[in-house]
Amino acid sequence: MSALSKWSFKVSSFIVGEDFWRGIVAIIVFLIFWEIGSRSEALFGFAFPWVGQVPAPSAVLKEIYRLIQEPSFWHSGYLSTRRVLEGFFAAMLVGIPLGLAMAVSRTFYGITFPVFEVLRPIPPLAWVPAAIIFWPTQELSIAFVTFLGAFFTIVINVIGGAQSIDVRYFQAARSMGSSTFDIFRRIILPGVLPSIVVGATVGIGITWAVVVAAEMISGGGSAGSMGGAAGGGLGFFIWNSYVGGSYTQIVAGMISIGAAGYMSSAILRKIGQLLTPWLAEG
Amino acid sequence: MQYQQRAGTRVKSLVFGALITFSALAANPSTDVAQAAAVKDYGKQGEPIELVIGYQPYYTESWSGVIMRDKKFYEKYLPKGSNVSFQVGLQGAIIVNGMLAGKVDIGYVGDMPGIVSTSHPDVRDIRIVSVLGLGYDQCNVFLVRTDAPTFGSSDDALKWLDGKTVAVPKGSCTDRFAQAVFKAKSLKPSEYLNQSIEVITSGFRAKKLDAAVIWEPTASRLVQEGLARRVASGASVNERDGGFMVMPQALIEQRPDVVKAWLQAELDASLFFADPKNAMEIAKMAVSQTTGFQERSLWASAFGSTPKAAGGTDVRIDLAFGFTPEALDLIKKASAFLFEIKSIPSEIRPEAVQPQFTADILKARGLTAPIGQVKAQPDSAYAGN
Amino acid sequence: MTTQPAYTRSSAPVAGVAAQARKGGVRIMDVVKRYGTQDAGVLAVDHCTFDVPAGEITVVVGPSGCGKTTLLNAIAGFHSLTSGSIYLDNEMLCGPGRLKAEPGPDRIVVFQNGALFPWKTNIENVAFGPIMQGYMTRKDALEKARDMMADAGLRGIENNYPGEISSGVRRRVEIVRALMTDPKILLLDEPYRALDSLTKSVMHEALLEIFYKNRVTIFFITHDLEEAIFLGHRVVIMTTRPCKPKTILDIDIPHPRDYNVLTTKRFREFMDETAAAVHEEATKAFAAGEKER
Amino acid sequence: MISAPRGGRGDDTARTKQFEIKSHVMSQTELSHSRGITATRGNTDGHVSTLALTFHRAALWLQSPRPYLMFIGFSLFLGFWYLAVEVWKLPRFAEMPGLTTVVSEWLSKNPTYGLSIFMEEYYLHIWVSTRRIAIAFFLATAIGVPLGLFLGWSKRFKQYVFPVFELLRPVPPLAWVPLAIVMFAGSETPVIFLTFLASFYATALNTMLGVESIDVSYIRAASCLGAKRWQVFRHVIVPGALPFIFTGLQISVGVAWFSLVAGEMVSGQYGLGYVINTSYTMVRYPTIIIGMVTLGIVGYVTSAAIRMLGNYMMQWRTRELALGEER
Repeated sequence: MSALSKWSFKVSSFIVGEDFWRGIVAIIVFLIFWEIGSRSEALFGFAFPWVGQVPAPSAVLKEIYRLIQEPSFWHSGYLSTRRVLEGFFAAMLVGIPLGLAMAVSRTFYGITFPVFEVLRPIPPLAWVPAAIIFWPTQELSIAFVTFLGAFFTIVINVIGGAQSIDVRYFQAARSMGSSTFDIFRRIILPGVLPSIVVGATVGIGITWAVVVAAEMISGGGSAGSMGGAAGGGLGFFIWNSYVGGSYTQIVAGMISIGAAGYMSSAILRKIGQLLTPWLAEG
Repeated sequence: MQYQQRAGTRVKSLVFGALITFSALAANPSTDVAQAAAVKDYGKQGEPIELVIGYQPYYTESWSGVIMRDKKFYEKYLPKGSNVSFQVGLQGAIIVNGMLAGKVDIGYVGDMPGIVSTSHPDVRDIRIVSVLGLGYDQCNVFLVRTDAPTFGSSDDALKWLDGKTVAVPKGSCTDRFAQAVFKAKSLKPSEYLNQSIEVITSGFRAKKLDAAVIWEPTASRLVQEGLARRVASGASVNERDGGFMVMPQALIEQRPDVVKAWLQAELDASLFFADPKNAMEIAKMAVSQTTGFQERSLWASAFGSTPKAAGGTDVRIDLAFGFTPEALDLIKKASAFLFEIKSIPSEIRPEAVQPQFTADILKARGLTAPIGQVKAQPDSAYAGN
Repeated sequence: MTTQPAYTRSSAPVAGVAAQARKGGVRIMDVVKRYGTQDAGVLAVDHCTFDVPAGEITVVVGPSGCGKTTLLNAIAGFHSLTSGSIYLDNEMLCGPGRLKAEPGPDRIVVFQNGALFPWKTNIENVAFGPIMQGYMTRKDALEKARDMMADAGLRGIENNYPGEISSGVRRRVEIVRALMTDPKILLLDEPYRALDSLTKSVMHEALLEIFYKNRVTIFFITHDLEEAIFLGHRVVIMTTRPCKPKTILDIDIPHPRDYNVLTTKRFREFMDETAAAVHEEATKAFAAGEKER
Repeated sequence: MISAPRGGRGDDTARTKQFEIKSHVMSQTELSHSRGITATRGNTDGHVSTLALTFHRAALWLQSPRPYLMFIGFSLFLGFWYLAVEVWKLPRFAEMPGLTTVVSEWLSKNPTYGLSIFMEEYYLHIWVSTRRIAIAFFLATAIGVPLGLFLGWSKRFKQYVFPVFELLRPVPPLAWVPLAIVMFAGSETPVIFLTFLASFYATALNTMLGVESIDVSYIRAASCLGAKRWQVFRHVIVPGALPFIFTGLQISVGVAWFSLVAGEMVSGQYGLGYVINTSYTMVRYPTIIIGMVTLGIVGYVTSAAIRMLGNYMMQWRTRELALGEER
């Protein structure tokens, strides 16, 4: 079957399949419950617990529609995305070689892994104050915190990937007289690639979570910002709407971050599939 | 087992090597590298200078900074070609952190952050060079939720706080004041939360806070927006508050000309602040440099009047500029208290206060500290809509 | 001397093997199985008909991916049929009206790469069946399990976990687990596929020993012709996908068999006779690039 | 000499196949070898107790070069920190608190900023943070595991519930901070909600993956042996998914700490996140580092506790992996 028809076969079965319809029904029910819940004060006189305070989806949709036309909203989105990418690529640039070095040489692993393991449990956000002191500009401190978010995950996955390469591949390669570099390029890199992709997809998800919080805390929260609204970014946008008291904007901000995070993971998964065709045998 | 022995020997040599290099380096630290890094180089006297000013438009007592930024008085005194950039701090402590990290050169801060900044000479030697203003209800304003009971006097209000949730931005002048009042009146709030002025604002809006101790203009904003009620201030317990200007010793030593120039401009700004007819213009300046504040609440924070029962005062700010006895007394008392609650590692250093600059300038211009006062004006005086 | 076993299963008293009524006979009649929709689907079994005589070992041989496992799954009740019917002791397992049989303790499957529960000790695995069906208390079931394992020469590893013993030993524990519920028929899906030939020969003898002791019907799937002829009373050689019986041979080598059967003239004749047929199907399957279904 | 390092288990790597029974052929001798281990322990019931196993592994660890390498690693790291800040005073490092100041503050009887291991307040912060983690983690497990089991077990349930679950999951838990403060009364519940949310996603998802990773032949074998649907659920699905559930729990504890810190930083009275944040605004630099290191240690201890609980609950896997390690 040609790729196209194979693809159409997959999609058509998805559309007509019951999964799709049941999913739609579930989401509609959820939205209705949310609408009623947040309007409960007006409809039933008493506010439902929790959901009572949350703005109704209809109001949020109106808000999103308004925000989309505002360039400042897209600017915040751009700022956050740039910080995510900066932190993420730095984490890949540093994390992958470090992970590979750890996987390849036992001594290096023995020296660096214990220190790495002690620093790993410290949540990236605990670094925000120290980062603000250490790094000259606020931009760098947020990028540093997002870097930490992805760095640990990527290194762990690279090590895991390298360890799971079957030792027979090494023996086979060595028996065919390949040099250390050949082994590295022919065996270790392709072998580790799938887990690099996994680490990257998980990592970018974490960077999104971290950038939002870092912007909130350093941009607006008690750690305070040098230069007031210069913080910018979606996290700061949500913080500002919170401080300004417009809760619909908060939810709109949350949804946009969710969408952005989802898209970046999806893009990475796609790139991952392209990089490792031998895995995706359908 | 062959692997174990070979790796063992290799490892032992590594450990040995690391120890040698480690001790060699630690033994003879290269001093010249050590010195240069900690002290910032501000250039020779008379040269144009780059200055970063950390100021607080959200702190009325230090509004001389707002006026400086708007009116640019400093351009008259600083060497030609100098470049000054202003950075907003939401809280004095953030400016102090910026100064300790060498990213900010001059700071407009409240009493607690001011004193705390002088207490880290090991990181960076910072000194207090001028008194922006003293007051009773500028930095220390008690606010309670709107649906709290109506109190006969400030004392009843303070007693009500026992067992309630009180929020305060930790490390600010309100933190020192609140802890001093709680100790003096032996009050024990159920929760003493550390929240920024923004979280406190939203806390009152979401009706989650019983009370907060906050500084102007946020106090006036919360009252004007009907989110909270003002019940007491420093005046109710005769506890003074103050705003100070702080500078690194490196700047004072290397560029006394710049320090004098900036303080000359600061004097002009304070005099401008003291003149009641400038009230509306100053309120407009504050609006342009803040977000989320209406002009009326900014005006009220400096020039508005509040009934005595709620801790109101006639003289809202004493623009001291120089180190008046009251200012020195405030610094001494506050630093003793801060040392007691372990906020600063030791009593304030005598050299932390540098009164001679303001004294010389005042003598040169035939003025005496305090150089003016910001008096409360009747609400009718507010000319805005 | 082991104590006289206190357990007796109420419905079928353990009588002498010979006098036992022959049970476990399976009749597969015109079975068709198609996966997926009508036009784009894959036909796995195409009008397959043959009998599995009760009390005997029937071995089905065929190239990989030809649909023999589908047949086994249909008997066990894991998959439904498209058409045709299967009878167990003249009772319809599945057929028109009921296309999917109900899995039950009368037909126990021994899977290709083993299905001992790794989180239960070996003895808990063996005693699993009776405990689940509830006709035995836990104590009695464990006691019977201990005895049956002892019979099969598996003493001493009762409290180990499956992960701690060799896969050959694991396979024997799995067969003992299957026999615990006194099934009518044992369905073995290439059980010795992952073993090296040395262990395989040990396994063959153990299986025959168990078979002679319990006389349970065995339906055995493999792609190893030698194993089929050595074990089977009857060997059914399947065509490539969609599979249906190509030739059915009754191996008249007398039981009980042991290893020197492999070198007898009669065994050689059977090998020559079937090798050509199996080889032909294997190349067809290879050409079609079949992947293990 | 290139060799794939053995051991060094990156336990919460996102490896998809959580456990594979190594279907290698163990000859008869190895059977006795495994009995050999039990013989040396001499415990009666014949299998290897976990305690004995850990001692055994510790002994192995000491003989190998790893402890010395670890010593080098830490001395290099701490050495650089000490040199960079206090001796060389490198540009950006000069303002950071030095190693000696932090350690002396941390271990001093009368710390300048009121927080050291001798101060009662220090343990109060740890206790408050851990209590919040415990509550959130318990709730996430109590709700996440059953939900994950049902999501994996019944197709219909998954078709209805999973889309909504996936709709909410991309929103990072920390984006909920402002909404949580508004939705929940008091200052304690929002923080717990945030921590709960993060670990709930991880637990539910990994449990579901666990159920889906169970080899279908186990389910078929059980139904063959006469187990009814709920018996299959209890005897196959739950134990089979256990390794994944525990991976999920470990990830969820890490993520819980992650969002707890954010919750505490925004508004709070106690807790390690609060300590780190107020030490910043009150310019108590050594206390910031103390807060961070304590957070690291407590975080590490909690996930190690989960790992140990997992190993204990899954005896069969510990022994099997131990045998694998021996080879």
